[in-house]
Formats: sequence, structure tokens, C-alpha cells
Amino acid sequence: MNTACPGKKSVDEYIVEIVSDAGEGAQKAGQIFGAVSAKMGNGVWTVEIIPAEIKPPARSPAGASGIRVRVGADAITNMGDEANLVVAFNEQVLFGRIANGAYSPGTIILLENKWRNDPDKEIVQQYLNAVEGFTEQGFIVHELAMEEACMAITPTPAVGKNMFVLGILCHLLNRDLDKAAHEIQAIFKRKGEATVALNEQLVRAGCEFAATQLTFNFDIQPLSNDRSLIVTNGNQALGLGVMASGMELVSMYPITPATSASHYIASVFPSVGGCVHQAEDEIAAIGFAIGASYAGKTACTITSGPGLALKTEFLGLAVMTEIPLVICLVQRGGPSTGLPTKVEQSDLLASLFGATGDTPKIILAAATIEECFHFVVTARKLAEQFRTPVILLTDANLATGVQPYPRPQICEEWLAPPIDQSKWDPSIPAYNWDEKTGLSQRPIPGQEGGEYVVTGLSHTDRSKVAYDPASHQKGCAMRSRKIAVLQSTLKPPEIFGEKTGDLLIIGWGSTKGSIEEAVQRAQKEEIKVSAVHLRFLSPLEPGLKKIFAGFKQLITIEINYTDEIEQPYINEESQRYAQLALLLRARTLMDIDSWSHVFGQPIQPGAIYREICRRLGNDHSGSGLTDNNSGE
Amino acid sequence: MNTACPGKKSVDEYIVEIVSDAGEGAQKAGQIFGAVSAKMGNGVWTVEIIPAEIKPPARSPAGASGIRVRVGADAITNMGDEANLVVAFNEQVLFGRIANGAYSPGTIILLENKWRNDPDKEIVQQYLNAVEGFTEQGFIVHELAMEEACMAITPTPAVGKNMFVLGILCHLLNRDLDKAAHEIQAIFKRKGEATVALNEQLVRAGCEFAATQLTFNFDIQPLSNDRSLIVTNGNQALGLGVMASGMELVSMYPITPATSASHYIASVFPSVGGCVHQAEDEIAAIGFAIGASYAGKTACTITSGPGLALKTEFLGLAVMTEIPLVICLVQRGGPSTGLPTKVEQSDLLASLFGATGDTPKIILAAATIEECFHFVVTARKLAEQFRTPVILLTDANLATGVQPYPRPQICEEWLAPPIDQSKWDPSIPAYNWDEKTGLSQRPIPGQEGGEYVVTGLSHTDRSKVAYDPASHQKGCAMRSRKIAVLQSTLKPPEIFGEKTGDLLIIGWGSTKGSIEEAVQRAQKEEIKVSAVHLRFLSPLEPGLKKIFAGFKQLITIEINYTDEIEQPYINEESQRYAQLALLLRARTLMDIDSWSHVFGQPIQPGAIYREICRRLGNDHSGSGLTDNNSGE
Amino acid sequence: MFGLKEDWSLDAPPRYFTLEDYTGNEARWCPGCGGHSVLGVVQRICRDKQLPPEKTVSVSGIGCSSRFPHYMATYGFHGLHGRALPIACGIKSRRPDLNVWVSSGDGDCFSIGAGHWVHAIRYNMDMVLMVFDNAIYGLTKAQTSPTTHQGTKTNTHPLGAPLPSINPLTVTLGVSNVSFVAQTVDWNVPHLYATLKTAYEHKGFSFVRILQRCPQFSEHTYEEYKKDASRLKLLKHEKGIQLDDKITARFPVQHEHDPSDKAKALTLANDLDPIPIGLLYWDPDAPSYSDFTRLGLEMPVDKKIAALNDALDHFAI
Amino acid sequence: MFGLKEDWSLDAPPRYFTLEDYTGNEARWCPGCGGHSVLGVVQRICRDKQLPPEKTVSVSGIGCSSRFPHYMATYGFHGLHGRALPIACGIKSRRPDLNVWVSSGDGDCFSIGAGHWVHAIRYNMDMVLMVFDNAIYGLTKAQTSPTTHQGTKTNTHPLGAPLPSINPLTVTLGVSNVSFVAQTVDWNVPHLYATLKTAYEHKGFSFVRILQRCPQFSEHTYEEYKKDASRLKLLKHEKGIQLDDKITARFPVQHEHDPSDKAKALTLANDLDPIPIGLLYWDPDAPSYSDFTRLGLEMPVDKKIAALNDALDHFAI
Ligand SMILES: Cc1ncc(C[n+]2csc(CCOP(=O)(O)OP(=O)(O)O)c2C)c(N)n1
Ligand SMILES: Cc1ncc(C[n+]2csc(CCOP(=O)(O)OP(=O)(O)O)c2C)c(N)n1
Ligand code: SF4
Ligand code: SF4
Ligand SMILES: [Mg+2]
Ligand SMILES: [Mg+2]
Repeated sequence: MNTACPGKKSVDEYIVEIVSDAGEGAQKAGQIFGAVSAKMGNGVWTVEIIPAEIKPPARSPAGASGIRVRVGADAITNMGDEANLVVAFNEQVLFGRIANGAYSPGTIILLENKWRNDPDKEIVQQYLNAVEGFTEQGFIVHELAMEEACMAITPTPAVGKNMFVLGILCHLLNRDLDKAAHEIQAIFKRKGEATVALNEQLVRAGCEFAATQLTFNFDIQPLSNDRSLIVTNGNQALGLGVMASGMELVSMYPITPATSASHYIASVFPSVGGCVHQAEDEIAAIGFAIGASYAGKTACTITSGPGLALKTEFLGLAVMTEIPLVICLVQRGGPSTGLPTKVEQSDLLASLFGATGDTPKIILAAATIEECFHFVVTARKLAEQFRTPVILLTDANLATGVQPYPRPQICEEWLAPPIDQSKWDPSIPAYNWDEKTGLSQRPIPGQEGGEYVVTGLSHTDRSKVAYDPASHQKGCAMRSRKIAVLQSTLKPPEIFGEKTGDLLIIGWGSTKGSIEEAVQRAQKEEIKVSAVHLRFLSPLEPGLKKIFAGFKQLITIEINYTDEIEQPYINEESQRYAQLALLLRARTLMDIDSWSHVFGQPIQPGAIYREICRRLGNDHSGSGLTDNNSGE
Repeated sequence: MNTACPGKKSVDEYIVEIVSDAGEGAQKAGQIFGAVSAKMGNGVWTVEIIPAEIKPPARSPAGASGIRVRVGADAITNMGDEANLVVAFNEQVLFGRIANGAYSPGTIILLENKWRNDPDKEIVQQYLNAVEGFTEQGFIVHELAMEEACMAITPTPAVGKNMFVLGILCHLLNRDLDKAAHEIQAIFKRKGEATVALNEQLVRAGCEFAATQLTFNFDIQPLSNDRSLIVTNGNQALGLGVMASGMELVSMYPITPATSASHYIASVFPSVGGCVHQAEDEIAAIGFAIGASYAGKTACTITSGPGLALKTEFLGLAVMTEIPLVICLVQRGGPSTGLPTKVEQSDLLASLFGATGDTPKIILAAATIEECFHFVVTARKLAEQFRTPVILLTDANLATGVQPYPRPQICEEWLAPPIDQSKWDPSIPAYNWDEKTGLSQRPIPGQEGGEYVVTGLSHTDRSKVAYDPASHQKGCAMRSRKIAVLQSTLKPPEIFGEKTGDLLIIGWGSTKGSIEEAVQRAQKEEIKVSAVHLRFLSPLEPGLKKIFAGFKQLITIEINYTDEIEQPYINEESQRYAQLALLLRARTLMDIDSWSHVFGQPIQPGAIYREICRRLGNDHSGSGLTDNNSGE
Repeated sequence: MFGLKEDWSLDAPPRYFTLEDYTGNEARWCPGCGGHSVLGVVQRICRDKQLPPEKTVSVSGIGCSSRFPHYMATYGFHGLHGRALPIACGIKSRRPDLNVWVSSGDGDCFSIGAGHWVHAIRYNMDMVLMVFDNAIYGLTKAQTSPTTHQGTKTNTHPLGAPLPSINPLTVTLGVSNVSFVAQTVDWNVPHLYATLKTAYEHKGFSFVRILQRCPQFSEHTYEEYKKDASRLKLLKHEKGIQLDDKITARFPVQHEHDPSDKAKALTLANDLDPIPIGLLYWDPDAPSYSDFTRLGLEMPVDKKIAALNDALDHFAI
Repeated sequence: MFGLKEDWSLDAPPRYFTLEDYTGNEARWCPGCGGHSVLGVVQRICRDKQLPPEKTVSVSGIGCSSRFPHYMATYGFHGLHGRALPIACGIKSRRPDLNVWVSSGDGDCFSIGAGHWVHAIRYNMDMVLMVFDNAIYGLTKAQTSPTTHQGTKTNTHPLGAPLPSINPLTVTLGVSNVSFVAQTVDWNVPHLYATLKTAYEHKGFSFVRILQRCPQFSEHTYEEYKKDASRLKLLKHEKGIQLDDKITARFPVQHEHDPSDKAKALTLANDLDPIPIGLLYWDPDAPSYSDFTRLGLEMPVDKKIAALNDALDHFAI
């Protein structure tokens, strides 16, 4: 059954939001909407809007809780720019979103109108003022009696309203109601048939309500796709990846936004024979993981900024002792406790240089949700092959973004074979460094003849403590060499666009979707811009200088802090660079600028597009918003 | 009284070592020798030779314990190259020193000869083999019956031999015996007159012994100097600086090589009303210091690499909350536990980038022992003026090196006035950022009207938690701006040598003395080399690009790891840079190379001189030693 | 001033503080969260003791409970997860004149902060530590804490917490130099008030475990105890927490306990049903580390300069 | 093999381990250091228990005592200061087949490692923790440790340690799930041997505090106790440490103590003169966290793959 009505407009993509007070179920409605869209074959990106407090007060701008769903005919790689339509359960929650630049003139607001008749005069006034203000700002406001309509179906509309809204959206975007019903069954079946039936009824009611109350309606052609897909957020992908990598132990301490990955793993790990250890603190968490890894069971620890800070000393030990280990770092805003729920890409330099002394290690960054899965598998493999800790960087944007992607094919080889317990030839040292590559194989406890003592002190190839110049220099060289060897096996990154041009944008991590969308838009307008996205940060992928040489201007786009050159006291000598820019400048000696913000938000493609235009002197920018209030 | 004998040779400088098993008093003898030389107006540098274990076994190469004293007519700024003369209590302890490149052909060895007649045949054989080997290597061996000679004076020569050796050295270098007697009185007076008399007698006996047994004798003209001097090692200087800075609290956890600074402070702090807090761990140590600083008593925490790693999270908090704090980091070899007693300069990047998120802070590095004193005073001032943590970098070389330098004049202003407890105008926010400079004044608990809540979360100028884009961007900008402002007040570093040339050596920290000595030597030979030494690492001193532009080649010399370009897999793309080099490359986009090692030892001026010659294609190198075994 | 005696001085207008003077930002805990009642009680104690807000510092780690300082109008320090105590001790070290209140959670104090907890007890510096024990990680949404009951399902242990929970009272009592150990509940406000006030009055480190309701994530943990007062055992003694007879009468189970008896305190601490509430242990004479850290605070500058010169003399040549 | 029963197999040459099989690098502790006797005893226990060296892991933190692994010829992990226990627990988590011995110092365990100490007791994983308590920081040259006696002069407290020392036994006994607490001295080798052997045999976390002489920096701490055996109180019980009568006879002070009685254990732990030596507390039935961490160890690959596909199905569209 399809509720499509005549007079529909066909669009390539559409962005909807549902915002409410916390606990009103907006997120569930949006998730189902996203799942249905994905199952219809559309590209989808879902991202939750999370309030700062556990239970913020009702009707407060800071309390906005909700979800954004971007649906497209093509694959969707990011949350997009301003939303096309928002359903709001009260008017207050819209203020925070507006301040964050979530909407632009023309955005449709479907607003619960019960506040108009609230017994509290103050609320009525707030409501009226808001509606007036929204209209003035160019938003198209539809005041709807949604709760009232629900009341016809359920005595407690507060808990059912979200499904009613789902119905409205299904109508407006011609979603397949059978698919929605299917989702509802899956989610609510544990609560009994009555609940399922009620929710289905609400959805259908919402659909009909929209058909009668609203005159517009959009159609999005689905992507034709015959591969089987899964839909997850980045933290679930990480969790699935951990399990598929064959690692049997996740040793962690809770910290937002990393924790939900561990929650997910904890809920399914026993089924694959794994164990989540919640340690007493982050130091113990990494120490425990190192212990297990040393004993042959390469382990994983998952954390965010403040947790990484505490793991610094052990990270240095793992490098020094060449113990394989996977560290998943789900970045959030910093410094210090910073912005716990918000995105930032500002732990790159801390990952690289945080530990004291020389600590070469492998650092990867996932650029998509799908990569969150595959890179964990890669990370484990690299950790073992190169006998070193590997840091996998993701961030709050990937962690909470939801997207369909090809279902991974589990490989038996990913699941490691049982650990080697055969005899070790005692004449082979514990660090039997290949002089050329620094690589070596390690004895695992249980291997007769391999007995050696791991130490964080400077040591010889037999792991004997040694303070002489030659041993220390040798050890440092061997550990560093491995990184060069890995680099020699990598390919140069692919260029998105032409090999030469006026501007090259260099990115890493979760900004890929937005950057490429913006670049593509500019390319369509014959602007000579290309992009390149780095997955390896240590070592860097090879061939960068050559790629860079093809462009007149080079900038990195990153979600971390850089001084802006126009600000007081900031000049060529004092400017502090964005993090990847600093690395690339040192590496290539090319004048790599950066464009970065710390707004706690994903960078929107529109903002990048405008920056491209600004840099190249074409003001194609269609939006009247300035960067400062558009919240990229 | 002066024991100068006819036939003496006049030299500009002379390096002696005394090496023995641990506990034989070599260090005490060397210290007195150094003090006497300083009092005679000579330039002096003393450095202890420390064994790896607390009580290493007797007669073992790894157990060498002792001291090196370099005495010069001019000021001496480093430990120098190969020693001219060494007094050894047994032959075994010389092997480690030889391996470290402490001696070269022509070095005179005064060797205790009692082992020749040892009841243990194996020992006799070891001794004979060693003497033969030493001679073959070109050392000039004098076997002396030192212990036997002591026996004539004391029944327990093992405890008096060191003073006898002091006497020998006093004769050989024409030291003032009255001054030596004076030192002995000061040191031993607590042990009673008999001990003083015995030690004096031993010194005189040693002196006469040398006069009869040895035919050579050197004279070093003293530096004329009418300023009053003090002689300290770098950790004592740090301790004196802490006290002179007016800080009242040192909050620390023991760690080599930083701890001796705290020992010294603990022994005198009560006399200036201060307190050393030994915390339960490094995290608590910095947390406690931050608490006191927050409450108006700017505090200091002293540590080394592994300790810094643990302080990472709190360091980020101090940056975020703009709490003044002084962190003295006495660097040792890394990574991990590394080389606890040995020098390295490998914590620069960890200091800069260790904390997650964007954490601009001030970083200073002392280049001399004298600067260890003055920079603490500066650090406190900067911390308070810029409301930020300041890291002061020193290292194991400065920490244990001993040198005379002008006695600091204590300033009353250094000692802070009592903390401000006057009323605070409540309309002034707690972070009343000057938009232009990022600077602000802070309310101190006790100030009525200033009540505010410090938080590591992103916050507004009133320290209210705020997750909106503008507040976070603003906070980051204000904290970063301060660093630019400090830079604008600094002068470009002075160039040691001509403003243009073929090669500029860029250094930081304890290598200054060696670099400048080497550069001076090369300059005398008309080699066009200059040097520049950085004291500020964050912000960098201004004007660097301009200075660098005057030279054809640019290298940093640092004691930290860099890949060597000739090694397998190491090429322009994969080479990992030395730490300052990386920063300067990013900053200037100039091709700054580096020459660095991680030998756990100070870099010797001779090695630098040879590197200068190698780079500039003039092989003036006089020594046959290669870099690999000369142990710089 | 004007040569008048200090207490005649006209300069010092008497200040009287009302509850508002301690009221900071609106508390953003969930409705029904036990935090609200603790906050109200602390504000009342400040008022009743007339603590100047500028002389009072509220210190915390990270967690729901650690939002406490933001809700006070005094000075405050919302620190790092697990690290409230080092900060608080540092503040007190050279500012013994400040009143320090520390708020921590069961995760903050007993898990990541465990090392500091043990050592702060030993330092015995004058402050009140309030552990808001809701037996769960609240702020990060329902992970196991050291006091989560064995078998309770959490997000990190969906099959149930695998280990018996830690007993914070027995650990605390095991640390030498412990000087004040009390337990109370957020839902009995008079008891909470009396306990925290007594803790404040104790000159030393007061450890107060507050059983705290978290309707959001550990709704059932203390439900029974709240409903049925006989699940609590009120500790009474002339040296203990003093309550109105009216309040005392509400406790069906009462127990006379001399808080100077550590062995008995340990036995009581091991009783989990009924749970002891009141003062378990009190030693007013335990030495305080403050006596060490405050040394030299009043030293005049000239004496310092002289001592500094002496120190330099020692190295003079 | 050849269809023979396993115990008929010709493949498995019997291995017999001698002391040399456990002897690693020459011990570089000072002459007279208590470390030497502990090392000898552990090597003997390994021999007497015929622990395969490859199945034995010696884990430590940093300190003189933490050099221990280097002196064994088994696998070893010389870790970070204070962090031996997390490493050891991690090793055990997925390798319950390994024998784990942990060496720590009084600073390593009770100061920087205090949080892990408390939590490792609670985890109760099968291993022996030996705390070499010399009441001083040895490796870093004589700073105050938590067990340094009040008033003892050290390099960080030249006027004397300001606080009473911590009592590691009472803290340990205060942690729920504690299962084995013993105290011994390095200078009574038979007692040391019997204690560590009993600890090894305990299936759970064995906490053994070893009073250890450090002639270099805390020469006087245990001098009296060594000279005068009546300063030690030997704990005896059929469930306790079993000693030869000849050895027992050397102790003038003896005390019958049932190690299952925790309250009595606490009372004894509080006695500082004479010092109790022997088994203070033993609970063979305390649950072990290993039962949780080892789950799934033997799961076959096909089952894992099936479960992974189920997990993916859950997200399939
Ligand atoms: C170093 C670090 N690790 C983890 C976190 C995440 N975190 C914040 S609060 C918290 C636990 C909160 O539990 P609790 O201490 O019991 O306080 P509650 O919220 O229950 O009051 C955690 C794990 C953090 N902020 N910093
Ligand atoms: C993080 C860190 N902090 C400090 C140190 C320095 N350190 C090494 S051992 C030690 C203390 C040793 O005392 P203890 O644990 O009692 O062992 P002992 O040497 O007495 O056996 C310290 C502080 C370190 N290695 N790492
Ligand atoms: S989650 Fe629990 S502890 Fe946190 S505010 Fe809500 S009720 Fe209180
Ligand atoms: S310093 Fe003490 S503990 Fe360390 S080896 Fe020497 S005697 Fe043993
Ligand atoms: Mg809690
Ligand atoms: Mg010790």
C-alpha cells in the first residue's frame, strides 16, 4: 500500500527533523522513518539531536531532543544542510535548532498547536510570539492539532504522538506504510499485540490526517540496489567490526560518545564468545587489554578524549613493548571535558604525539559508517602484523549517524586461529627484528622456549634491559621503521575530481561525505576544485606531495581549532594550525591552509560549498546565512 | 699553599673523571675538586656517572659510578668530549665508559694496581688483560698503588681512598690545597674533628704521592671574575627558583630524574614557609596543585615523562579553566619507562600536543643551569599573567650537571603579595576576556562577589556550561589568542655568529653549551656556521623565518629520535622528524633537517663539530671515533 | 581604623545570608532525583551556619552528582571524573580558611577515584565528602558501578553485574587515620540534614555516604528501603547524630552505637539489612595533614628573603 | 595418535623442571635485600609444583621489587608503576590456563596503584599478589611510602613522615569479595615458603604482604622484629598456613585463628605489636570474575560466524 496522492512533487532528496522534549519518542519515530526509507532503496542519513542533560526541563530551547533524517534518491553521506521540514512538539525546542542553523527561509514547520490554548497564559504568549517570529524569519508554519487528533485513538496521546507523526511523514514523503507496519511489529512485539495494533493505528491516522490537513507531498525515487544492506550507526558498526575482527575482549570504561559501542557489544558479545570488561578506570581498561593482548588475545579498548588522556602512559608502553592492541577513539569536543556529546576532530595530534618519548604507531580514521566496521578488522590485522598499537579514530558524528551500507561478508580468516602454543626456538630473540623492516614475531605465553620478560625500559632484542647508546638507538629505529614499511605498502589516496585545479580540499574522518558533496556541487558549476581524503594518518598515505602539486590552493577542512588570520594578534607567525594542516605542512613544506571550526557540529556541505566559492572568488553562495550562525 | 711543581704545562681546559664501584666515594671527591676549581675562578662543569642499579655488583662494567669534572680557564658550558685523564678504582668500570666513548687515544688512566696481586686468579687475569687492552687502544696507563699508600694513613683505605685521589688530582692540576681543606671541613665537620683531620691528611698524602710518582702536571689560568657565584646542579637551581618565585607549594610524586629537585626543596622549603606535598600518584599531584592554584596559591608540580603522561588529563583541564600552574618537566629517555636516569629531549611534542582537544599553553626550555633558576620565576609570572599552565622543560643533563654561575639577586616582587581578597565587582565575569588579547583577571575564592564555578566543560565568560557553537568557538579562540599575544612581546632569538652563512644550527634546551662550543670551534676555522637557541617553544620566538633565510642549510640538533635518511625504507616521504624540526617545518615551510640521536647522553661538542664539517664537506674531524661509538 | 578596636570598627556591616545567597543555577537533575534534597540540605546548612558564600567552595568530579557546584552560588570547582578529592585537598592545603564541600558519585569516588578516596581519608583534611550513591552510573546512562548490586542488569552487563558490590563503609573504616564515617539517605531530609551538619562541624575529613535515588536508571535500588523504614537501622548515641525525638520515632529499628568504637562500627558496616544509618565512626583526634601543609602560611616576606639568601649562601663559592 | 589412548602416547616426554629452569638474570638487588629470599622461595614453589615455565607469568609494576620478573626464567611482564594488577588481570581474563604471580611494592600497590589494588581484590581472579613492603620507596631512593612509619625521616619528609602509616591488611579486609589475606616476613624463609605456597594453591586472588628488609634505605624498620621473634605473632589453624613443628617452635607468640572469621581477622590486622603473621582470612568460595571473563573461550568458529550473521541480520533491511 502506498499513500501517494496526486499533485506530488518529485525531489532528489529531502531532510526532515522531528524535535520534542526529551522522552517524547521523536527519535524512535525518526528511526523507523529512516529504516523504511532505506528498505525502499533510498539513500538515508539519520542523526540524533541530543539534549545536554539527562532530563532537561520541558519546553526549553536547550532541551531539544529529536532526530534528523535525510532521504535521497542517491546515496546520502552526511546530515546535509538546512532541513526542508520539521515537526515540532512545542515551539521552544525550535529556538536551539534555529540558533544552530538547522533551518533556512522556506523550511516547513509542522507545529503542535495545543499551546495556543494552554491554561498558563505565559505559555500561550510564548507560543504566539514564537509563531510570529518564525513566520518573520521566512519559515512556513503549519499549526496542527496533532495531540488532539491522537486523543481520538488513545487516552495517552503523549506516548503515541510520535507514531502519529511518523504517519504524517509517511504521507508527505510517500513512504510504504506496510514497511512501516513491519518495523513497528519488530520493535513493539515484546510489548504485546495491543501495543503493536495501537501504534499501527496511530501511523495510519497520522497519514490520513496529513492527507486532509496538508496539501503538499514529495516523491523521492529510490536508488536501485540489489546488494543486501544493513543500517547501523557508527558505534554499532564499530561493535560489529570488533566482533568480526575476531577480538574476544573489549576492555573499556564508560565515556560519551564511545560508550554506546560497548553497550551494543555487551549485548551480543556472549553470542560470539567475547567479553566486555568494564574496568575501574581508563588506565586499568587499557592495562587489562594490554595484558590480554600480551597473552595472545589481541584486545580492544574503546574511549573518547579524556579517556585517551588517561591511557597515555600505557599507550607508550604498548609502543615500547610492541604489543598489538586496538584503540577505538570516538572523538568528541575538547579540550578537557569539553563538549561530551558533540563532534570534533581534535584528538589527532594527541593520538600521534600524546605519549612521551618517541612513540610511532599506526593511526587510521574511518570516513564513513561502513568504514567503522571494516577498519576495526583492518586495525586488528595491522596491530598483529606490525606488532604495535593501532588507533582507530571515529567521532560523535559517525557514532550517532545512521546509514544503510552493503552488508559485510564475514570472513573466517578475520576470526584469528587459536593462538599459537607450539614450541618456540629459543635461539630466536623475542624481538627478532628484521633489520630492514623492524618487523618481528612474538612469543606468546604458553610457547615453550619463548620465555622472555616484557619491559618498558630500553631493551635489547632479547628484551634485556639495556641503557647503552646502541641498544636504545636500535630499538627506537626498529619501532619507527615499521611505520615506514607500512607506508611503502599503501597506495596514494584517490582524488575526488580532476588531478589539477585551483583548489584541493584535504580531509580526514567523518567530514568526507560533506566535503565531497560540496565539491561535487562546485564541480558541476565548473569550479576547479577537487578533494582528497586521508584514511591513514600515521603513516600518511604516500604520494601526497605529487597530488598537492597539481593545485593552486591547498586547504584542509577539519573540525578542530585553528586561529583565523584576520583576528587580532593572529598573523603568519602566530597562527596555530588545524591538526592535519600542521602535519601536512611539516611533511610537504607546501603552504597548506585550513578552514576549520569548533562548532560542535558536523560541517555542512553548504558551508563548505560557500567556502570553496569564497576562496575562488566566485560568490555562488545561495544562502544568506553567514558561517557564524549557520552552525557548521 | 700551592703544590705547583716546575715543568708544568699550561692548558686552557682539562677533563678528569674518577670512576669506581658504587659507594666508593668517587662523586664526593669530584664534587670537592669541582668546588675548589670554581672557587679558584675557573669555569667548571661537573656531571655524575650513575650506575643503573641501586647497588650494582663490584667490579662490573655496568656498575661504573663516578664523576666527570671539566675545568677551564674560560666559562665551561657542557661536559665536553673525551676525558684527558681518568682515575679508576678498578679496571672493569672503565669498559662501560670506553664503550660510551668517554676516552680517546692519549687519555691518561691512573689505575689502582692492587688487583695485580689479588688472591683470585681470575681477577688477576682480568686485570692484566685489561691493562694490555687499554694500552693497545692508545690510552696511557699508569698503574698506581693508591690503596696501599692510603693504608699507611688509615686502616680502612676503602673509605678514604677517594680523598687520596682528590689529593692526586689537586697536584696534577695545581689546585689550591687550602681551599680543598676548607671544603673538607664544611662537609665533614658533623662527623667530628678526627674525620676532618684524617681526610685532610689523605688529601695531602695523595698530593705528595702524585708529586713523586707522576711526572706531569697542568696549569689552568683562572677566569678573572668579581661577581659572586654559586655552584649548583640544575635540580637545585630549579628548587631555588621555585622558592624565589614565591610559590609556596610543590605537589609531586617521586620520579627520576626529577625527584632530587623535590628532595632539595623539601629540605629547605620550611625555612621560606613552603610545603612539598608528595601525592599518592601523579594525577593527584597535579590535581592538588591545581586546587591550590585555583585558590590563589599558584603551585608547581615537578615530574618526568611517565609522570607527564599521567598528568595529561589535568593539564587539559588547567588550559580549559585557565588556571595558572607551573609544571617542571625534567626530561629523561623514552618512550615508556625508557632510560630513567639518562638524558633525552623527547617530550616536546607531548608537552605541546599531549592533551586532547586544543590546548594552547606556554612552554619554555632552560638552556643552562642558571636558566633553571630564572625560568621558574618567569614561568610563575607568565602563568599568572596569562592565566594558563606553563611547562618548563629541563632534562637529566641539566639536572645532574654542576656549574658555577652568578648568584641571583632575590627580588621582593618575585614573592607574590598576599592573595587578593578584596571585593570583586559581580558585574565582571569570571573570564572577563579582553576580546583582543584573550586575557582576563580571575576571582580568587574569598573575594566577595566573584563566586563562579570552574568547569572543564565548554563555557561562557561567566563560566556557565554552554554547548552552543559560538561559545565554544569563542572560548577556544580566547585561549589561543593569549599565546599569540605573548609572542608579540618576545624578541627574536640572538644569533650566535654571523647573520648569514652556509649552515645554521637550531637548538633548544641543554644542548646549548655543546652546540655553541662546536660552532665556535668551527667559526675559528672560518667555517660559515652560526647557531640559534630557542627558549620559547610555545609560542615560538618571532622572526625565525627571517633568521633562517640567511643560511643555506638549516638543521636542528636535538636529543630525540629521527629516522636517518640512509636507512632502509626511510625516504623523503617516510622520514619521521626530530621534534623541534617538525614544528619549525610546519611553521616556516623551510627545509629544516635535523641531526639527532637517542644515545641517552648529552651530545658532545666534538660530535657536533664533526657533523658541521661533514655537512659542509670539510673533513676537519680530528677524532677517529665514529658517531656510533662516540656516545654523544 | 581611626585607632579603634577592631570590633568597634564601623567598616564591617553585618551580613546575613539567606537561602538565595547559596542558590545557583536551577538544578537540572531529573524530577525525583535524590540530588535535589541533598542540594536543599546543604544550602540550609550553609545558611544556618552563615558560611560566607565567598569563603565556601563546592568541589566535584564528573557525573550527575558532580553537577552540584553549578547549583550553588558559592565558589565551585566542577573538576574531572574521579578527581574531586585531589583538587579539594589542594584547595584546603594552603587555604585552610575556606569551607570545602565535595560532591562525588559512586563511580566517581569508588571506581575511577578509588585511589584518591583511600588517600584522602588518610590525609584527614577538614572537609565534607558527600558520596551520592545511586548504585549506577547516571550521567553516562546506566553502566555498572562498584555499588551496583550483583545481578542487576545494566548497559555494560545486560546479563547482570557479575560481582558482589563493594562496601564503601568497610573500606573507609579500614584506612588508618579515618576520622568520621556516616551513612544517610536522601529521602529522610531531617536525618540528611543532621548528618551533613554534624559532618560539617567535624574538624577533619567527613565521609558521608548518601543512599541516593535515581528514578531514571536505578529506580528499584532503594525503593524498598524508602517504603519500609524498618529496613533502616538508626544508629543513636550521645556522640552520634542528634535528631528530634519526633524524627527518631519514625525509625522502628534503632541501635545504640558508640561511634568511637571502630570494631563495632565495622560489624555494623557489614550489616546490609537493615542498613545502618547515622554516625558509624568518629575520632576527633586523628591528626590532620593540614597541620603539615599550612606550615609557614603566615611567614613575613623579610623572613622569606633572609631564608632564601641563606639557601643561596649554602651554594656560594 | 595411532588411535592410542592419550596416556599411552609416546609423544609427551616427561619434563622435570629444576630450579635452574626458573632462574633468570642474576638478581641485582642490594646485598641483604629481602627480595633475594622471596625470589628463591618463588622459584622453589614453581619447582615443587612443577609449573611449566612457559605457562607461568611473573607480572610487576615499577620499583626494586618489580624487577622480580627479570630474575625468573618464566614469561614476565615488567609493566608500569602501579599498574601490575590491571595487566595481570587482563592476562588471566582470557588465559585462565596461565599461572600468574604478581610482584609489587608498597608504593606501587598502596600509593599509585591503590585503586587497582582495591578492585583486583574484588575481581578475585586466580593469582598471587606479593607486596614487598619495605615501608619506603627503594628504587627512587628513599621517599615516604604509605607504609612508612609516622615520623620516619625520608628524602621527601626530612622532618619525618607526617601521617600514620596505612594498614594494608585492614583496607584489604574491607573490600567485599576478598578471599585470601596473609602476612609474612622475608627473613623467615620457611614461613615465607609455606605462605606463598598456600597462596598459590588458593583458587582466587591471594593477597600476601611480605614485610621486606631494605638495608639500603629502611634498615631499621624491621630490625627489631627480626632480632626478637616475640614481636611476631604466629597465626595457627588447621585451615591456616601449615608449618613444621620445628619451625613453629621458634615463635614465642602464637595465636590460634580461624581464617574464615573475618571479624577476628580485622581485630588481628589492627594489632601492630606483635605483628600477626600467617593467614588472616580465607574464603575459598568467593565468586571469581574469571568465571565471567572466560565465557565463550572454547566457542567453535562456525558458531561464532553464525552468531555474527545473526547480529548482522538484526540490522538488515
Ligand atoms: C576520564 C573520564 N572517564 C569517563 C568519563 C565519563 N563519565 C562521566 S560521569 C561518569 C560516571 C558517573 O557515575 P557516578 O560517578 O556514579 O555519578 P552519577 O552520574 O551516578 O551521579 C562517567 C563514566 C569522563 N567524563 N571522564
Ligand atoms: C608513573 C611513574 N611515576 C613514578 C615513577 C618512579 N618510581 C619508580 S619506582 C617508584 C617507587 C618505588 O617504591 P615501591 O613501590 O615501594 O617499590 P620498592 O622500590 O620499594 O620495591 C617510583 C616512584 C615511575 N617509574 N613511573
Ligand atoms: S540520571 Fe539519576 S542521578 Fe542522574 S539526574 Fe537523573 S535521577 Fe538523578
Ligand atoms: S634499595 Fe632496598 S629494596 Fe631496593 S634493592 Fe636495595 S635493599 Fe632492596
Ligand atoms: Mg552514581
Ligand atoms: Mg617499597
